[in-house]
Amino acid sequence: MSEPIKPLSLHVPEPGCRPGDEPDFSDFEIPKAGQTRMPEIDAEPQDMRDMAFSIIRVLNKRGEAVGPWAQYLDVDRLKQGLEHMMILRALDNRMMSAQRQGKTSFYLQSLGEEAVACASQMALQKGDMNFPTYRQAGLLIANDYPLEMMINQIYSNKEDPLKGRQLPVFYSAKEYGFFSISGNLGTQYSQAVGWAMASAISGDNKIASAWIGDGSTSESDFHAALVFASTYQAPVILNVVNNQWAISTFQGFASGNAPTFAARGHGFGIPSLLVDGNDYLAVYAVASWAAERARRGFGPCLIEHVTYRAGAHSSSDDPSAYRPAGEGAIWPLGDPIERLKNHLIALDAWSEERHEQKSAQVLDQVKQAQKASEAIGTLTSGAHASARNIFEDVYETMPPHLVKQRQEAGC
Amino acid sequence: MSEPIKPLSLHVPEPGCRPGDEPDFSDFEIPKAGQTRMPEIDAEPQDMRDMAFSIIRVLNKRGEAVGPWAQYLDVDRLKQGLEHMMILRALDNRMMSAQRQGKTSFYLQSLGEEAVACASQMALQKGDMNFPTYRQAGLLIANDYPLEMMINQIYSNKEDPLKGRQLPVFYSAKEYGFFSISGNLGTQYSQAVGWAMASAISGDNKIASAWIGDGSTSESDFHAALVFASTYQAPVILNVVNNQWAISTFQGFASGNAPTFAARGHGFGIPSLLVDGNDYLAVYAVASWAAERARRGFGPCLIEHVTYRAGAHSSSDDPSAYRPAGEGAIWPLGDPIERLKNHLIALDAWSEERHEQKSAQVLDQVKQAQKASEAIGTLTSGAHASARNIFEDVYETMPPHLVKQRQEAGC
Amino acid sequence: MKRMTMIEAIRSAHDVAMEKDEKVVVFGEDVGFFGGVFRCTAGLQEKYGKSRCFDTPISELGIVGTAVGMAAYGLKPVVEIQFADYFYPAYDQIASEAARLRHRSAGQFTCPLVIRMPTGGGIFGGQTHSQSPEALFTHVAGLKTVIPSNPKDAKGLLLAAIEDPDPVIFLEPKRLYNGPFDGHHDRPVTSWKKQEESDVDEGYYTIPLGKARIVQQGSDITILAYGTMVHVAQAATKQANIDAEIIDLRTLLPLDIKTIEKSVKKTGRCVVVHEATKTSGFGAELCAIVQELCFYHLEAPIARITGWDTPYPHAQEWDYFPGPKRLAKALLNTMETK
Amino acid sequence: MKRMTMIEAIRSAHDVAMEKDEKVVVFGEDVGFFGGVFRCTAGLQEKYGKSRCFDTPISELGIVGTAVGMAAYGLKPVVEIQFADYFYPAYDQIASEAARLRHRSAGQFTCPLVIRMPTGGGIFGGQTHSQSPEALFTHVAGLKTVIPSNPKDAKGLLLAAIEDPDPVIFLEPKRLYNGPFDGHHDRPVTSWKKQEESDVDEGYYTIPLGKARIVQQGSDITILAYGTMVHVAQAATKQANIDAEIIDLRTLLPLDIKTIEKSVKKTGRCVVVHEATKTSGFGAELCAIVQELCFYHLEAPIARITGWDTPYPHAQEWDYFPGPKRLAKALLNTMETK
Ligand SMILES: Cc1ncc(C[n+]2csc(CCOP(=O)(O)OP(=O)(O)O)c2C)c(N)n1
Ligand SMILES: Cc1ncc(C[n+]2csc(CCOP(=O)(O)OP(=O)(O)O)c2C)c(N)n1
Ligand SMILES: [Mg+2]
Ligand SMILES: [Mg+2]
Repeated sequence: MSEPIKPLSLHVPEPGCRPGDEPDFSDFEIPKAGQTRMPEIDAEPQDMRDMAFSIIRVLNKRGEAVGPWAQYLDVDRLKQGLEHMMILRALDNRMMSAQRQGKTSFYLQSLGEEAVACASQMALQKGDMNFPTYRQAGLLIANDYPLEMMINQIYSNKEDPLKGRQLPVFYSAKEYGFFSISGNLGTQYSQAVGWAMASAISGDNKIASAWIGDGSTSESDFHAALVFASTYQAPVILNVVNNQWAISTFQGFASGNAPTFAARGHGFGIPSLLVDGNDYLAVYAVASWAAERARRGFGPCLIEHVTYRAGAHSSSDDPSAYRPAGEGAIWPLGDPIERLKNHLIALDAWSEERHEQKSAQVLDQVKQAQKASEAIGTLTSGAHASARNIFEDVYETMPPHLVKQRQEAGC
Repeated sequence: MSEPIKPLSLHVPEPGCRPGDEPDFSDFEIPKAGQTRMPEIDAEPQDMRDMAFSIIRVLNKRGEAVGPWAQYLDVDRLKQGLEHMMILRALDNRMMSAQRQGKTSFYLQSLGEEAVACASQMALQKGDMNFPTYRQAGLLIANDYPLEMMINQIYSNKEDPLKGRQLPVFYSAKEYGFFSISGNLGTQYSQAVGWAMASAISGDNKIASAWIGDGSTSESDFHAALVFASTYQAPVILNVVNNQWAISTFQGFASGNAPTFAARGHGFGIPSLLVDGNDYLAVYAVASWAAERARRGFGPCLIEHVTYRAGAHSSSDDPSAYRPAGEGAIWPLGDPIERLKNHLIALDAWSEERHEQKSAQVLDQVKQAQKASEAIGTLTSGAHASARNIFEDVYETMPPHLVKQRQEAGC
Repeated sequence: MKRMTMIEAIRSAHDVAMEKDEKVVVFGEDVGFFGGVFRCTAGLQEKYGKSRCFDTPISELGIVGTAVGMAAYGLKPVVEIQFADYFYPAYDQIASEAARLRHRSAGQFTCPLVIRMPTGGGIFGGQTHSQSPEALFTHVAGLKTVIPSNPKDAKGLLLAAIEDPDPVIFLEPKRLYNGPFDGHHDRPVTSWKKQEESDVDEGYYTIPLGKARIVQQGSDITILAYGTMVHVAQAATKQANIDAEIIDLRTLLPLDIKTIEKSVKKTGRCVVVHEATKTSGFGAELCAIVQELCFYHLEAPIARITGWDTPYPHAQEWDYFPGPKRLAKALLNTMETK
Repeated sequence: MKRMTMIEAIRSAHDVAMEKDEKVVVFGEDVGFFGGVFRCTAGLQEKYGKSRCFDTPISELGIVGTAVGMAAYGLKPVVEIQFADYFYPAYDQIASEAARLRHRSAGQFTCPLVIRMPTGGGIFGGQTHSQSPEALFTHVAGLKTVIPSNPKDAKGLLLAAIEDPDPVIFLEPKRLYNGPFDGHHDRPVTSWKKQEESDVDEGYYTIPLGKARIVQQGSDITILAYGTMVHVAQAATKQANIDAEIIDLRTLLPLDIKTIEKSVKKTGRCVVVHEATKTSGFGAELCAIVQELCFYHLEAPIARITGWDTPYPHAQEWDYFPGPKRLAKALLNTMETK
């Protein structure tokens, strides 16, 4: 080329629309449900690169389950799945209010992306371990973790299993295959790979399922996890929840010039799948496929769940400052609860009336749990775990300097 | 699948051969010279994914330059390139001995991979900045940095431009477009991207060229650099020197299940090229292409240079403990100096005799420089920069506590 | 003069710096369009454009690593780490790179870089939104470390940090962003807007790094404090009814040793206070220096009142926080000794 | 009993630990086939197989991150960071994760993990093969930090660290790997093979964490040292011809405060010595503790002899290294004071 060189300028990504703009997803390409193929469970990564570019979808617009991935779930489990998502949404709703009422310091909901965690959990077995971020409460609910325990944690009350130490929603539930949540984004990702390696070293059959948000894929742990998972072929599912937003920063800052997050797996020879995260059946099918693959020794998978964070980032955030309010409503992959409900209706196994009944029942269940929990206490009412608890569990045995400090603290 | 599940086991990569084995590269697939295509300078990354899997080669077995990438260099520059590589090899040779003689504490050579840095430098312009690792001395030599200055640094003598502070070969030469070398692997990679972003922010046309070894791609900075380069479309060349080995660890631990390091760029939408690193013409052509692309505002490129670390990792290492001694000799991409020499001979612009003359002349040149440098001093003979230098340049202005410490040190 | 909160003062510092010097670039997570989760950079992108104030991917390593490269190029990056608790991924770039670039390149390359981070607790942020990592910076040769305690200082010190030719860690006590919190969490906090001391010059001014401020003169005991603890010290002094000299260190490195020495030699007693964990906290360094320089003037051991050597808890925040009650007790204790 | 170098003692510790407990897994850069750049893990892969001792990608973050996951699974990872200078990329996993996992999960998940790293200078390694970052670990609640000074301790302490239910940072003074270096760089060093004190039990034994060792009794002054500096202290004491009590701390956290207190109360004088940079080094913590506990017994200020607050230089290594000459001078100085 001999054209004159123009001065360089910095490219800074910009989302399609900002507050004041008409929300618009017309650039967002979605294949029809049923169109994306299903590779063999032991397919070589290089023979399935296409999977990172075409969203796996099962439920079509009419609520029918179609295509090669539409094969796993009976009606009872579907109803269970619907219930899980409804409980999660009801809980989120109540807890957002509780936060505003000062019963807790902080809350963080899953609104709009309930299917991702709820359906994924159903594909795991007892003994497997999730390494979640703060937005996978659905894993606990789908695994029948008591709601009251969740709320006790959120309220930091006396029965909080984490003794008031952790920020609300930073659950830990080993018996339920739910690893302790860290506030530092990404750290769980390489830990999940290590846990999976340990299963392989021990000759066990447990697998790990790692969780990370679109924004957090930029963190270093994402890279370390992919390197180690690839090198040691660890039995781990590497989930990326692409809900389009970090806090105020849209996913374009993390994905950069790449078409999908799933494509990140290719540089590591890790099979990578793109799934409609608001399609309960698709998420379940893909998670089951990946779990089976890992458990049978065929190594790691990366799954990008395409979804939308319909609510605020957290109780500390107001999204109207950085994105158009109506964006969630026109999100092309719809709402996960609506879609599963419509599927059950299409199967003649459900109806609007039963759905309303179920809603009421679920709300009641959450209210009961909340009531029980409030009877114990909230952050601002009733006792929480005593100051003594600060000094415990720093080490298994309290060293002398901490004993001294505890005494100084008068406890 | 309903087959019973077998216990998992850990996959640990293993190189093809170990000490005692017959060296063997029969698995290593190499396309013929001239076969790999050249995309348009502004081609979209997704339209050139194939480039990450097929090695760009220009020089064929007969020493001819063939194919679409064979177009850039005239005979004078080729001779210059040959000389650069010969100087580098002679310097390495002398300095390895000097290290054994105790004239310096440490040395690290480029043996077998001289073309990578030497040819790449020729594709850059004044004002551009390399962010090298310790194995890119070729950048300095190809940019006519005085040999004596290099040796002064290696000897930590009184004329060492880095005042005895840095480990030998950790050069810094701003005026020669050579960024200060860090001992911490990988850190220069994200810095290079930042430097390139700064050029774009400033509306300049300078580009950065970042360097990293195969092993070091596992470090976090590699990821951060790719993320930022992709997001801001920084004018940077991201070089990966795949010389097959880290220290005792073969490249399979870093690449894992991926076919190439170049493929890592795909998850970021970064155009990625694979080049025969022992082919001076190919390296030059690819570097020029990438430099032009970056300078014209088409963003970053990743280049994997496929080469072989023919020597020990450093003066502290003995590779016979972990790889067969004869491996280097049968390395399928040959020796970069031999290949360029043969090309020049094939062009009738060179001969074995002239090559020998040149060898002698180059050796003499290096010896002269070494002599001059030794006259100033070595690590163990003659003075080095005084203790006072420890305290300087920690800050621009020495704060009181350092003044006090300097006094305490009696200097 | 305008009455500003600490957030407004920090924003104003950015603004006048960007106005004055086009080499100043500002970036970090949520820093661009939205203006930062604490709004310290609000309006800058609109005013100075996207290539001088922009959002970044969530990679503290990438933020600092690219900033080092930019600084080496000749720009003056002022970057934000969203919470000090999240600096760890960037530590290698801070300690091994930014801090040593001038030295290892014998001055060829320099790193005029400011890394801002909200620090400290008191907002029910739990263990990952409450930490005070200052000692992890003061141990690293080549860094300067600054912590303001009020809006005026915040602006003047930040501008001095931006002018500084070397990397500066700028820790912003987030509990002070809106008002002077003295540790009485059960009492309402009055906004900076209602404090005379928060009249801030709207123009460009600097407060030199390395100069402490004597918050109040006193003759009985010296309290060494910084950030939020400056206000706690004031409250504790009143509570204990003691004529204490309170020194706001403002810059931890370089440290204003002279002011400290003079004060302790005068009072003969010293208490050090910080929120960070005790062991190897910056208080240890202060004790070491004071005992060395004022040995023959000390009438009692130097006491340290600090966060406990545990993670920062959520519900037990006020049991952890070294509030006025604990400090007052230590003051009385140190007064009684000997 | 067998006479071992420190390298052999460390290798032997790995060996008997892996023999005893199949949950012990060992990995790191060049640790597997080659046996480590300092050969501390030589032979283990051959003996215990590739899934118990293996090489890793060059990612300190990945090494520690995966080790945290493995520890949570129930294994006991013992990992190597090739040089302590390279721990920074793993600091987030160490400080935010390993150190806090037990606490934040209320004991549901634990992290019994040993992170070994060669530390300190004296080998002409320049600024990235010479650092002593111990204070960056002692400031983090939830970690234990150990530094042996001889082969016997190295093995016994490493086995105790492996048995420990919590994360332990195990710093190995690389200058002591082959012989007891006392800072006289101009004199030949005799190998551990020629020292009686390096007779090491070939079997399994532990030396408890948190117990210091009195290297030599003395009545004039107490020297607090660890790692290489223990030997420097011995040389300096001879040089100064002083009846010093030398305490080898062995474990920095938990610290054997009782032994320190008893000694300083006896001698009335104290000098602290370490290789790390001075400001906010572990010596500061020692000064703070000693002045607090022994205030009324101290006859002179506690002196700190340390590395300078600069990067570790290459050619000027011996100007930087706090050798016997500097220490002897400080000892005499402290003796003369008052
Ligand atoms: C290391 C670190 N850096 C920054 C933050 C602050 N932070 C909390 S959540 C968040 C956005 C995360 O976005 P994403 O990964 O997409 O997850 P989502 O919230 O959308 O589920 C940020 C920047 C943090 N918690 N940890
Ligand atoms: C952060 C960090 N970790 C480990 C090391 C030790 N180390 C020095 S060179 C090296 C191998 C690097 O291999 P590669 O990146 O392939 O580069 P090459 O030596 O082959 O050029 C290692 C592990 C280091 N210098 N820095
Ligand atoms: Mg997100
Ligand atoms: Mg290599």
